[in-house]
This record gives sequence, structure tokens and C-alpha cells, in this order.
Amino acid sequence: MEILISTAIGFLVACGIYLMLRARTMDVVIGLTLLSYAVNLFLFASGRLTSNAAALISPDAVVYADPLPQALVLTAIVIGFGMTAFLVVLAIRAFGDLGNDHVDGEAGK
Amino acid sequence: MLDIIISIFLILGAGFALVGSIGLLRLPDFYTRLHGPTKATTLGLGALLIASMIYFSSRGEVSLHELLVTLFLFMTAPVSAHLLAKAALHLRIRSEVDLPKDEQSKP
Amino acid sequence: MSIVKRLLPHPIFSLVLLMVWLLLNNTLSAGHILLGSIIALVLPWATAGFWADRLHLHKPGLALRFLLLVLWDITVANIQVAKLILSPRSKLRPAFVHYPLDMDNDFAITVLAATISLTPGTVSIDVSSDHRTLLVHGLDVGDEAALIAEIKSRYEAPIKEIFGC
Amino acid sequence: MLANAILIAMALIILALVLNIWRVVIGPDITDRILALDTLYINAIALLVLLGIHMTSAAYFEAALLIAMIGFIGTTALCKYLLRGDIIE
Amino acid sequence: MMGHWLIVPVLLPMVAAILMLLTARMGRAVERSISLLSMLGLVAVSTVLLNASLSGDYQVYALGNWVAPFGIVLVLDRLSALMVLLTSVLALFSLLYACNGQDREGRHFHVLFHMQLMGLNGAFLTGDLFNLFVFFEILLIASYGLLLHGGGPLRSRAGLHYVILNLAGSALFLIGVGTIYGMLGTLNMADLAVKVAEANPEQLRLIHISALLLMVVFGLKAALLPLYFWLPSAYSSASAPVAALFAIMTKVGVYSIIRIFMLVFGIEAGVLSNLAQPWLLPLGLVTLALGAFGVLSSRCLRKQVAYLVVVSVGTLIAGVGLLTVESMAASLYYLVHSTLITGGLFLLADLIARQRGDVGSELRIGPTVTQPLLLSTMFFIAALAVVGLPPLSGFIGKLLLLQAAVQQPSVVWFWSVILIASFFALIALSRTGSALFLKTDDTATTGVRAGGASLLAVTALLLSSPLLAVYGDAVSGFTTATAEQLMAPMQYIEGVLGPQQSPMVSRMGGEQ
Amino acid sequence: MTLLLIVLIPLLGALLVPVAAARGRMGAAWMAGALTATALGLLLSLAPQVFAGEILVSSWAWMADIGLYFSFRLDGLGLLFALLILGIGLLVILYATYYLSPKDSMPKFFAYMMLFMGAMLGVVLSENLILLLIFWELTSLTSFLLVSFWRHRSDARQGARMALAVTGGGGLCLLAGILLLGEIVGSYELSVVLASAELIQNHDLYAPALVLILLGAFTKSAQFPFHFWLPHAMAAPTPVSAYLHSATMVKAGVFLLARMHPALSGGDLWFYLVTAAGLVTLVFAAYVALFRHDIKGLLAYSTISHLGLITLLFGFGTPLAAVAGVFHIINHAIFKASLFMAAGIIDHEAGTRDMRRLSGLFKYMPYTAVLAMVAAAAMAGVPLLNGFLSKEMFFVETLALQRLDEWAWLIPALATLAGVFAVAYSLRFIHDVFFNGEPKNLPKVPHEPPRWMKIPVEVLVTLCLLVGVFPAFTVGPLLATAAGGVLQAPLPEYSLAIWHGFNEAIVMSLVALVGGVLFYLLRHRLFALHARLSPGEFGAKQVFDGLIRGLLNTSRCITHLLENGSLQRYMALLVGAAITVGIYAAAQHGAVNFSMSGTSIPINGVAIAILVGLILAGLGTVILHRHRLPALVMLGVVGLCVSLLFVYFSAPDLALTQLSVEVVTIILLLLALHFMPQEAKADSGSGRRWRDALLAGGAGIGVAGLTWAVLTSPFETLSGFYLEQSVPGGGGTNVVNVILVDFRGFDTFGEITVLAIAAIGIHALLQNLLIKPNEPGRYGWAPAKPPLLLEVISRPLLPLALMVAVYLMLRGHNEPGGGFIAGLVVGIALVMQYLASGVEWTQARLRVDYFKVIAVGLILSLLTGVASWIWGYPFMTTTFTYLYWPVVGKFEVASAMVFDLGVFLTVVGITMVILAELGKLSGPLAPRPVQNKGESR
Ligand code: NA
Ligand code: NA
Repeated sequence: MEILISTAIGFLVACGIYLMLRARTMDVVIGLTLLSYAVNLFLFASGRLTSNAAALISPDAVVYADPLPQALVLTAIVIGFGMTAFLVVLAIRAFGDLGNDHVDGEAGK
Repeated sequence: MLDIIISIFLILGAGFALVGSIGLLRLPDFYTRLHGPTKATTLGLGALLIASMIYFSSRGEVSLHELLVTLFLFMTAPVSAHLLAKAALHLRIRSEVDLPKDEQSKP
Repeated sequence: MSIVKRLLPHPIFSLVLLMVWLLLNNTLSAGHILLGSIIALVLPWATAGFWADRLHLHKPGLALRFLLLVLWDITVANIQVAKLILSPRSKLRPAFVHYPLDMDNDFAITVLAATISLTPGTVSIDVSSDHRTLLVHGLDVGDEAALIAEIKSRYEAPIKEIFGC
Repeated sequence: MLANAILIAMALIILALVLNIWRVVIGPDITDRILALDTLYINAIALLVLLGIHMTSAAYFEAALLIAMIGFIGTTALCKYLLRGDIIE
Repeated sequence: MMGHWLIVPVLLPMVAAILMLLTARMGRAVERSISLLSMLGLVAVSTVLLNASLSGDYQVYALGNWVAPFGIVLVLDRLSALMVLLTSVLALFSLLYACNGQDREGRHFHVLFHMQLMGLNGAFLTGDLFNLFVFFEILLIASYGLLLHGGGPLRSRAGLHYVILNLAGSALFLIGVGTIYGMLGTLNMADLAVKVAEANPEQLRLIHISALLLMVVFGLKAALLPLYFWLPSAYSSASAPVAALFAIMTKVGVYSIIRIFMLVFGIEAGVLSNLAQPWLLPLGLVTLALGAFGVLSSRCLRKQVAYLVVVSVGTLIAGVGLLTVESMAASLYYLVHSTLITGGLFLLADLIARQRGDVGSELRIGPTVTQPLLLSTMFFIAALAVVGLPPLSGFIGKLLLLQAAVQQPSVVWFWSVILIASFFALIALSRTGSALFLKTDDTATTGVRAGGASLLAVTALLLSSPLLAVYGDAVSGFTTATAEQLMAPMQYIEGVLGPQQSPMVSRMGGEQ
Repeated sequence: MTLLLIVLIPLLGALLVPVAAARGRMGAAWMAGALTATALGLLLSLAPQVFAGEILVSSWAWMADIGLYFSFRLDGLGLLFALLILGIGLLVILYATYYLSPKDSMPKFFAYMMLFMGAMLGVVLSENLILLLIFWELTSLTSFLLVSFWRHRSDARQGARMALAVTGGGGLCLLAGILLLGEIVGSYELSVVLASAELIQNHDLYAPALVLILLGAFTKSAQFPFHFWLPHAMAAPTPVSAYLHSATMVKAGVFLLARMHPALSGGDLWFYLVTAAGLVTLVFAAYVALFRHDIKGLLAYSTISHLGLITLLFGFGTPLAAVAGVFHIINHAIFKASLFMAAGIIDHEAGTRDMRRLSGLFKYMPYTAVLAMVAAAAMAGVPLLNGFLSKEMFFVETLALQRLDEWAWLIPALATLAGVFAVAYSLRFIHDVFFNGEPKNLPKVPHEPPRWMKIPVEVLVTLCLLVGVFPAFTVGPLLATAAGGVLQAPLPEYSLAIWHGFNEAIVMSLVALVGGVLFYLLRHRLFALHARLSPGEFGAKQVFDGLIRGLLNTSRCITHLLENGSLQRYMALLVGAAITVGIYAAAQHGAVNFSMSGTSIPINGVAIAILVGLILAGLGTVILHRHRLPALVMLGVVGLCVSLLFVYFSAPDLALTQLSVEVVTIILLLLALHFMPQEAKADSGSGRRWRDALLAGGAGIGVAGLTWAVLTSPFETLSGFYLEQSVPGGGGTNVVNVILVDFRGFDTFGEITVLAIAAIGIHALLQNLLIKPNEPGRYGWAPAKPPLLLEVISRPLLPLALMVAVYLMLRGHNEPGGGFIAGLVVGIALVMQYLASGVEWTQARLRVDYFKVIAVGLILSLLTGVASWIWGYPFMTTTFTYLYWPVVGKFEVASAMVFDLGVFLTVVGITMVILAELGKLSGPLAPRPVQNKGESR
């Protein structure tokens, strides 16, 4: 299972970075979103993964999922959302200002 | 006994969900594909939620909150289908039969 | 009366909301009934601006019966659709049908459209801009007129009665 | 009995999920993809319900409810975009 | 005990920002008053904190009353106190300058400005790695807004680059944090330091990777080779007060490198001690060299100043890379100097550009500025300081750095690069001064005169250089004490975690 | 104290002069003169002690830790130089007062002049070597200001820059050399350094230190090959040339040689380096001086040559040579300053300095001519003038030199040759300017200068004569004291007589005189030959300009190559850097162990399906990325799969957050797609795509490896604390939520701040943005009326969703949920209204200032944090209690919930700001272009 999880996270990273290396702002935004997903999963995995572990404190729970990475990921998701929102608006602004959606502001390089 | 009922609901529900998805893959054009999910999948999910209700209610406190999900889905699925179809019609998405005249495409 | 009306603009809906609250919390405890009631009263009041007009339910009994009918139809319809999906493609007779509406209440039309979408082999696609026709797509339409007639009698008639239009 | 039924149901739902994803990938039209995504959301709820029964845990309920909500809103937004371009007019 | 003072540098700007949001309709005067008052308060509080740090004790503020390593702590030592005060001083004058009209070129300038301060101060004060990430994000998102303040295609383009690169950097930060948490199960920096020193041999590889990934992240913020290319266009296109404030932004990266690689991977980190050493010195020197080429190649004053920022970062990092008390002390002195002077130069560049009409800050023939004597004198002083010529602070800083390197094996490289870069900067800035003030055409001056507030701001920042030189002994005494503190990570650890005990550990579900 | 004052007075003068200038032009001059005279008076008051053999030192600590002291020293050498600086300074001030035209700013000139004077005094009076260097660089800087004084002349600007580059660069070398010296000796104090000759010269660092210090000295004193800046600095006003470029600044280099003589001289390295530089400069510059047509050019090269002579003398390293060197310093300063002043007078009165046009001026300005002729004769080394005496001593020393064995003849021969040239150019100066027919095309009719302009020249020329005739009587004591200061040891035997008998030196002088006359007579053929040999201008400036141009071009090339403005490049570098350090670190610490022993996650079909779905959807997104809308749908699939993974791995809160964030993100992207292109052509070539794929693949493999390694390592964490303390300490059973609002509430506090700033930033960013939405597709847009079903269903959805939000909000502390998710649900519900009914309709019913909501939310969270101060606890200390109410029963009240409420409000506000602002970009509320301007983009 570990191998598949690692592969999936790595694959998402690769997809995200490939898109972030593209020349159009929208591609970069999409790539960034993919990369954030992957990073959040990675951060989550850093507390190790447990299925069917208790998420809440209860007397009959035996195993708990590590709550700390979850809290960190939550923070990261939220911050990532703010950042993505800003980037999207900036992309629109740049498109309006520069007349094209190239990341360097020059059409058809 | 209860287990059998739950099992039947489970298999039925999952089966319907699968059938809906098969329809989505198999049917010839968008307008026909639309039928699969709006009906089969919704009902399938309904069956699963009933199974869940029985299951949890049978092991202690009554659990009916699955009803909410069902209610919500039955409220929204027709609207989703409506919007999708409207969009498809607007885009003149290919159909096996002749598309009706789109009153909206007229200027 | 007017005070009640102002404080309780949507009594039925408030009731629904209270039920939703209790369902959400999966409980019937006194505390939650109290809390749920408060929320169920406050929310419609707070969102009053978003409501065009009050919901009138003329025949609650009929409504309940209609609901059961639709549930049954849904079940039956699904088995039919499942058959169609799994059978060879050539068996399909899809068609677009223009269904003439006899109602002009938006809410009622919506309920009808939703019902049509949830029941045998039909999806309501569009309401004409004058609210006089409903465009319906059928998966297996043999006779267009028969389909229209069935919808008229089986669904539109009770809905008209329920909402009194 | 019940355990087996759950496993079978899960297998069916997983198959449904895969078919949905496949439809998202192949399209061919944008409406097909949106429809498949919508269906995927519903099947995901199904999967969560099954997981809930499998693990005897009510912790999946909120996620299911939320998926139902956002699946609808996502579809609505996408369709509105197709119709109007401007989703918030 | 400092009481609650420690958190005030984080909260005060935020309160000011909220107040300004609430009073948005009451006009600019109210906004500016709140902004400036809060800024003055911040300077005062920072001074109090610096004063408190002089004792050499570590002040620890446990948020939510949860002790480290479980809760987040703010830690005041000499370094953080210095950074906070430096930020406040720079910000005060940038803000003052902005109040001359540039704050009106777009919406929410003051709100964003204070939010940026909040992020900066938090980053300097926090003792928790993930909390550092959070404050990085605060200062970054505010800086995005500030960079784009005033709008225009240039800023949009530079903003895109800056934002996207930093977003990728943030992702990398999280990967680094995740890896180190996955190995050591903790986030408090002091606790990390303890655990890194005790790490198993099997853990070393991943800890090492995470450390270097963090270095890449900090290197991106600090504008270190090969990650500085975003800086010149970003800084040169930002509006002047923003660019001036940004003089501290690269220093956040430098600060983080110092903090993490002196504390967590410092001299007492066992196998992983002094991890950064093989990287920082060469990277710093090459950054410095390339920055110097950039300074020479600039055809616009603002761009040139931006490259001077790169030069200062290269110098700093090279100094930090020597990893001795002397070099660290020298680097910190240089950090203070370069921050204030490059900040002042950005403002000055704007003053000059405004008086040169359409030519602006471009280094080509243009009209004589309206206040030639004043501006050329200011430029002369700033240039002296930034090139590192006597008798100003730049010279003292370089002197300290050169002296610190004299017994190091790398002395030849270090000296050559620093001196040659100074030489290049000298050539470049003499050409610049000549182009701006000596070689003018006969077109009429614009008649725009610098206002009192902006002159005051520039003067004050530039005046820091002679002051730093005159009080060189005191300042370098402080930075030496700071460097000694940094070189003794055990003190920090005990200051935060108390006398060493093993923190509560329990085994988690995912583990065998 | 007095010493300090001597340096400070001129420096302060730089400020006082402009103040005095308020009283008129002459005010500045008077102030400058008075201050200089004061300083000179102070210096003279100390002179007796120095003559008595004392070395005066006064010292203040500046940065004692690094050996930097404000310490000054007055010994014989310092006294001599200070006298020259102040004495000639006084004369130059007088001269300049009449030289400067009314167009020139007198206050500025004298301020610069005083600044320079102070710096120069600092150089010669410093006891601390770093302090010396500080003043050294200051002289370079002030000379930049003085040379570029006539800023509109391009030669002045270029000359100033060149001088600064060369001398400033040399100063940097000197800095390095001094630091090495300090490292060797352990002190920068001259008294220590000068006494450590043995230590220094036996040290490994001696050679580099010496070379660096000499570089400093040679650049400043214009020694070959660094001589070229000096002729170009002649674009300066003549008083500047007279002061800086003859008497003072250029002498700083030879001063340094003299100063460091006891410590550094004597060894072979010193001898060869210094002698070679001096010798080449001496001959070469004398030769070049011959061919200068500009008087000042001739004088400049002559100066270079004489500096070479002095350098050569110090290079010998013998005490007698050093005495001769000091003597020539004095003499050269006197005659060269007067010559420059004379040149200035000629320029001033005749309007040109070109010797091809100037002729026969004797008729017009006989008095000046006589003065100039005497000074020129001194320069040529004519007997009975001061120049002759030191030149004789020089010749004697060249002959006395023992070191070169069979090449011993070389130096005297070359020295004589240089003497020949010197006579020739001096003769040319006199003959060409004052005789040689009539002037040609002069801009004005020359005449004698004003009375006061001549006085400085008269004084200096008189000195030439006096020293030349009565050397022992006039200059003897000063020379002895100064030479003593140089040697820091008892003086050798020497005599200052005019006549030492008919010896080899006299022969050399005679050869030089006769040869010089012959040379001058043959000058026409010589000029022709010279012109044939070196067509065009002579090299050094061209070389320097070429170097600078090359440097600029190289740096532009490098800079544009690196900072090429391509984000893709920068991004690739970032990714590459991360991969590189990752590989580097992974390669350390022994071999990688690929055992599967650490694996512990049970294999499960659901998880496999989700992961495969994730991979498929990711791949789909990449494949479809150029068709934005389908890619967006794929992105939705990825998000859903991620949420399912969170659910599967027991993190319901994460799943809820991820889901709600995702739908808002999709709406956001749809809003953006209304303006941005929906389809894109592939615009990178296959090479670029392969590179990117490689990088992306590398990063992916790296992160995969990292994940695998983390997942399979043993793990200890402090999370046990949170699990134990969640209920007793945090009052909640949802540990994740308790961490978020309590244990690490500060992170959350920061996180909502980030969101708030994002909203504010977005609001600011969208100001004045005029942007055209996309054109409708092939079939146009559907009519504006919202779809009926959607409108109807959206009404009940709002209160329903709000109720769900309340539910999630209230239970967050104990069950999955919390303020953030609740906030997003409300946001989504409100967006639904916007979607269904548009901005106008919705805003008419939702009259809320979202920024106020954000502010209130932030204040709530802030107040919850600050409230703990009242009870003396740190920020964000939470408390909770259980209340028992009738009917309701037991329920919990926690301050963290108020914090969560703050989070909730902030999130609602932010979502609405972001979406509503974007929505308003088009449609009825969109900003309209200003009509009268017509500029839209
Ligand atoms: Na139907
Ligand atoms: Na819109």
C-alpha cells in the first residue's frame, strides 16, 4: 500500500509541476492546485496513515490517527485557498493589463 | 434477518448505482446518458442510505440523518439534470434524434 | 396575526427545518428541540428577503399521497431504465417531447419538472420562456401523445390541486 | 453475510467510480464530463455510506452531506458557465 | 519576564489593520493617523524588546499557555529583537514616505502594509517551524498585495512571477516541514534541535533532505543563486515605499537560514551539524558576483538598487557561510546596514525619478532635477554607504566581514569577490551619479519638489549609515553578542524547553 | 586634541563654507582661507615638538574590537605633508578665488576643496592604518567631485569617473593589504607596525600584503600602468590640478611608500616591484610628456614621471635614497604647483592651453612668463633651482645602487634618458608658449592676470629659488625631520650643498641638459617619427575604456542571460535546485535500504481504487490542460479523490475542508475563465516539453521516494500529548479542532489572517480593472433569465445550508466540523444565490459590508486571545466549562468556540468578497471605461 500511496502523491507532484512549468497563467493555476493537493497529502502522510482509526476522543478507541498533521494540513489547505484565489485574480488582472495570458506577459513567444 | 434486509438493500443500491454508471458509459448520446445518473444512481444511493439507516438504528440509537442526504439528492438531481440538458441543448450537443429547435439560440 | 406572520413567515418550512435539525443531530433531546426551534424560526426570518412569496399548501393530505406515488414510480422507473441501459442499443427510442403546461406557478412547475425527471425514462430539459411548454427528453418514447397524457393525469393534475393553481 | 454484501457492494461502487472517471476522461463533450463528475460525486457518497457501514462509524456522514451539497453547486456553476459565460451576473 | 510585550509586535499591526478596515469610510486622514500611530507604537515596543534582549536571556511566550514543544512559543533573543526593531525602523520611514501620496495610488495600502509587518514580526519571533510557515504566508500574501499596489502592466508581470515562484516555494516549505515532522514528530525549533542531535542513523538521510529543501525555500526568499532572478523586476517595479519595505523581505530568508541552520542544524547537531556550510559560502559569493554584474548592467536606477539588494544578500550569506562568531557578527552588522540603506535608496530613487519627468529613474540624459544639491548629496551618501566606501556603515560592515574571513581557508575567494564586487559597484554607481546629476540636457526641470515627509523619510534612512558607523562599536558589540548567542544553540534550547528533559512521547497508530 | 582639530577644521569647513557663502561669493573664499590658515597655525604650533624629534600621537577608540581607532600621529613625515597640504592649500585657495568664473559655484568648489583638504590631512596624520585608508578613499571621492566640477563637460565627467575607478579600486587593494598587515602584526597602529619589519617580512602573508599595498600606492601616484587617469583628470579646474594632481593627492601614493618604508622595504620583492614601477614610469611618462600639445597634459605626464622618480628612489630601499625621495617630494610639489597655476593663468587669459596655438606670449604676459620659466627650469633640473638638487641626489643614488650587478648601468642610463626628456619637455613648454613667433587664432588677446592670482605663483617660485640656492638653510631642518619620520631611525650622512664637485651625477645632469636641448631642436623630426610609430591616440585610455566597455557588455550579457524574464526558466531552476539538493542529501549517509519491513498499511480495494482514480484524474488534467474547462472538471475529480483519501485515512475534518475549498476554487476558476482564454495552442516546443517532463518526473520521483521513506520509518511524535490533553485541557473530543483552536490556535489565527489579507489584496487588485469578457461561443449566450428550476430550488437551499453550517459550527469542537468549514458552507450557500439570481438581486437582499464581517471576525478571534490577559495568562489561553440548564441539560461553553466564531465570520466575509468582487467584474455592476479618455487597456 505504501508504494501505491507514494506513487500517487509523486505522480500528482509531477503533474502539478509540469503544469506549473507551462507558459499560460491558467495552466499554472491548475498545476498549483494539483501540487497543493499532493503536498497536503504528503504532509498528511507524514503523521503516518491509518484507516479506521478513531478521529475523535472516545473511551473505546484503540488507535488514533495522528491529529497534528491533520491540523497542519487544514491550515495548509486554507492558506493554499487564499493564495490560489489571489493568483487567479492576479491572472485576470495581468490578462487585462497585458492583453494576453502568458506568464511573461508577452503573447506568442 | 435484519442483516439480510440490509444486505439486499446494499446490493440493490450498489447495483443501481453501477447500472447508472454503465448507462453513462454505454448509452449513445448525451441526452440518453443523462437518464442513467439522474435516476438509477439516485435511487441506488437512496437504497444504500436506507441500508445505512437500518444498520445503525439496529445497533443502538435510531439513526435517520441519512434521510437528509436522500432528501437533498432528490431535491437537486432533477435540477442538475435540467441544467445539464439545457446547457447541452444550448451548445447543440450531438443527439441520436433531431434536436428540437432551440428557442434560445435565436437572437 | 400579523405579528405571528412576521415572526413566522414560513411555518411549514420552519417545521421542515426543525425536522432537519433533529435529523442532523440524530436526536430528540429536549435541548435540541429547543435549539432547533430557535434556529428554525430565526433562519427563515433572517433570509426572508430571499423569498418571493409564502408557500401555500392547499391539500397536505394529497401532497403526502402524491409523494408516496412518486416514490413508487421512481422505484419502478429505475428498474425500467436499468433494463434499457443493459439491453441492446437498438431497443432505445429516444425523443424530445414538447409538453404543454397548464400551470403558471413557478414552484409548481418546478415540482412537476422535478417529478418528471425522477420518474420513468424522462428528463425535463427546459421550460420555455413563456412558461407554457416543458421540453422533455424520453429514453424510450413509443407514442408521444400517450406520454403527454400520462404525465398530465398522473402528475400535473395532483400538483395543480396541491398548490391550488 | 453482511460483511460479504458490503464487500460486493463496495466492489460494484468502485467499478461505478472507475466508469465515471473514464467518462470524465473521454468526454467527448464538456457536458458529458460534467455529468460524469456529477455522477462521480453521487457514487462517492455511496462509497462513504458503505465505508460507514463497513467501519461502523458515523464519522462519514458529514462528508457525505457536504459532497451532496457541493456536487450540486459545482454542477450548477459549470452549467451556468456553459449557458452564460458569466456565472455570477 | 517581558509579560505580554512579546506578542505586541504581532498584534499591534493587526489591530491597526482591522481598525483601518472598519474606519475605511472616514477618509485618508484617519487611516494615516491610525497607521502612523501604530507604527510609532511598534517602534517603541520594538525598542523595549531590544532592550530586554540585551540581558542575553531568552524570553519565551507560550501561546495558549501550552508549554513548548506542545504549544507554539514566541522566543525573543537578540537576533529576533534586532530583526523586529530593524523592521519597525525601516517600516516607519517607508510609511512616512508613502503618506506623501503614494498610499493613494491603490486601495488598502495601509492595511496591507501593517499586515505585512505582522507577518514579518511573527516570522522573526516564532519558535515553531510550522508557525514560521504561517507567518511566511502572511507576509507573502501581504507583499503580493503591496507589490501590485498602484497597478499597471509592469507590476502585473512582475507580480505574476513573484507570486507564482513563492507559491511553489511554499509548497516546498510544506514538503520540508512534512519530512522533518515525519522523522522527528515535533515542530518546535528547540525540540527539533534536540531531536536532530539524537537522531538515529536511518533518520539522517531524510532529515538532511528536509534541511536542504528548507534551505532552497529560504534561499528563494533571500534571493540566493540560482533563485534570485525574480527579484530585480519585482523590486524595481514596486512602488517606492513598498520596495523600501521589501528591503527587509530578503532578510527574512537570511534570518530563517540563520535561525534554522544555527539552531537546528548548528554546531551541536551531531552528525548533521553545520549542514549549510558547504552551500552558503559558495552560493553567497556567486550571488554576490552576479549581483555585481547586475548592478553594472542596469540601465535604470530602480533596477540597480534591486541588484544592490542581491549584492547585499550574497554578501550576507557568504558571511553567514563562514560560520564563525566574527563572521556572523559582521554579517548581522551588514544586514542592518544594507537593509536601511537599500530601503533608503529605493525611496531616494523615487524622489529623483519624480524630478526627472518622463526620463524617471532611467540612466540616460534627462532634465536637471529640481533640487540638485540636496538630491545629489543624498545620492552621494547613499552610494558611499552601499558601495562600502569609507567612512560610512558599508565600509565598516565590509571591514568586519573581511576581517572575519582572514583566517579562513576561503579567504582568497571571499576577499576577491567582495572587493571586486565593491569595485564594480563603485564603477557602476559613479556612472549612475554621473548620469543622474552631472550629465543633464537643457530641458526644463519638472518643478516637482520633494515634500517634507518624504525628505524626512529618506534623510532618516540615509542618516542611519553614518550613525551605524559612529556607533559602530556599540552595534558590533551587540551583533557579536548576538552571534555568540547563535553559536550556543544549547542556551536557546534550554531557554525554550527548560533544563533538558525528554519531552512526552507516545507511540502513534501508524507505527509498529 | 590639536591634531584632531587640524583634520576636523577643514572637514567642518565643508559645512561652514556654504554657510559663509550666504554673505557673498567672497565669503566662501574667506572662510576657506581662514580655516586653512587656522589649521596651519595649529600645525605650526606643534612643529617645534616634532622638530625636537617627538612623535605626537593622540588616540580615541572607535571600534577597538577590530583595531579601529581614531588615532593621529604627527612625526616628521606627517608634518612635511601637512605643511604642503595646508601651505599650498592656502595658495590654491587664493588662486582659485580669482580663477573661478562667476558662473562657477564658489561655495561648492571651496566646500569640496575643504573636504579634500581634510581627507588629505587625515591620510598623512593617521596613526591607525584603517583610519588612513578611510581618509585615503575619501581623497579619491572628493577628487571625483572636484574633477567633475564642470559637470557639463563630458571629458570632466569621464576623467572623474576614471580617476575614481582607478584610485578607488587601488584603495580596495590597499584595504586588503592593510588588513593582511594587521593580521600579521596584530595591530593597525603605525607605531607597532613600523617596529615590526622583521616579523612582517618573514611572514607568509608578506608578499600578498606588499603587492596589495603597492597596488594602492601605485594607482594613487599614477605609476605605470595605472598612470592614465591623471592626464584625464586634467579636465578639472586648474586649481584642482595644481593642488591635487601635483602637490597633494598624487603624492599620497609616494607618501604611503615613505610611510611604510621601515616596515616593508628592504627585501627583493619590494626592490624589484617598486623600482621597476618607478623606473618605467619615470622614463615612459617623460617621453610621453614631450608629445603633449596641451600644457596641462604635458605637466600631467611630467608629474607622472616625477612620481616615478620618487617611487624609484623609495624602491632602492636605502636610507639615502629615501632622503632623496623626500627632498624631491618637497621640490616637485613647489615647482609643479606653480607651473600648474601658471598654466591656469595662461588658459584663463589666452583662452586655450594648446601649445600649437599658443606662441610668443612673453610679449603679452612677461611677468607670468618669467615665473613660469623659473619653475620650468626647476622642473628640468637646472642648477641653482630646487629641482636640480634633488635630481642630483637622485642621480647619485642611481649610481650608488649595488643590487643589479652587471645591469648596474641600466638605472643611471635610463635616469639620464628621462632627464633628457625632462629638459626637452620643459624647454618645449617655455619656448612654444612664450616664444616661437606669434599666437595663432587665440580666442582673446592675452594679458597679465589680476594681481592676486599671481601671488601664489610668486611665492612658490621664490621658494624654488630659495631652496635651490640655500638648501641647507631653508629646507634643511624640515628635510631632516621628514626623512627621520620616514626612516624612523637615525638619519644617514648627506649634504645639501649646491656643489659636490665634478662627479658622475653632474655628468648625468649635463648630459640631460645638453641632450634635452638637442632633442628639442630635433623635435619636428621626432614628432613625425612619433606620429608614424603610434598612429592615433596613445593606448592606456583606450585600454581602460575598452575594459570598462567590455565589463559593461559582459555584465549585460551575463545578466540578460540569467535574468531573461522567463518565469518558466526561474521555475525550472527552483525545481532543479530542489531536486539537486534532494539527490545530494539522499546520496549521503550510506546506502539506501529498500526493505519492505516498515510497511504497515493494510492493502484495501477502496484505497487502491481511490489512488488509481487520483492518478488517472491527475493524468487527465495534464493531458487536457490546454482545454481549460475539461481540465477543470478533471481537477474536480482529483479534489474529490483527495477528499475520499482523507476520509479513508480517518481524517474527516480534512475531507470536509478539502471539499468545501474545492468547490469554491472551481467557482473561482470559472469566474476567471469568463475572461481568460478557454483553449490554448501548445506554445512550447517539444524540447521544452521534454525538459519540463523530466524535471516534473524528477520531482515526482523525489517526492514519491520521500513519501515512501517517511511512511516506512518508525515514528515517535508528541501528538500523544494532544490526545491526552484534548478533553481535560482543551475541552473537546475532536482533537484536530482542539489543536486548531487551542493547542496551535495561533496557526489558525495566522491562517484566517492570510485569508483576510488575500481578500483585501484581491479587492485592491481589482480596482480600476477594465476587462472585456470572452466573446460568446458559436451559439451565443443563453438569454439572461436564470433557469427557472435553479431559481426556485436555490431559495430553500439557503436556510437549509445555513442550518447545516450552524450544525457544523456548534459541534466542531467535539465532532468533525468547525468554524472554517461552517464559514465556507455559508459562503457556498450565498454563492448559490448569486449563481441563481445574479449580483444585483442578491446584493439588494444582502446589504452587508463584507469587510466589516471580516473585521468583526478578526476582532472576535483577537479578543478571545487578548481576553486571557485579564486573568494574567498568555495570548489565546482558553477556558471552558460545563453548564447545566433545565430542559436543555448539560452543555459545554468554551472560549475557543468564540474564537471559532471569529474564524467563521472571517471566512464568510472572505469568501463573499472574493466571489462577489470577481462576479462584479462583468455584468450590470462592472466598471465602465471613462468615456472621454477612451483608454481601456
Ligand atoms: Na423521469
Ligand atoms: Na459577473
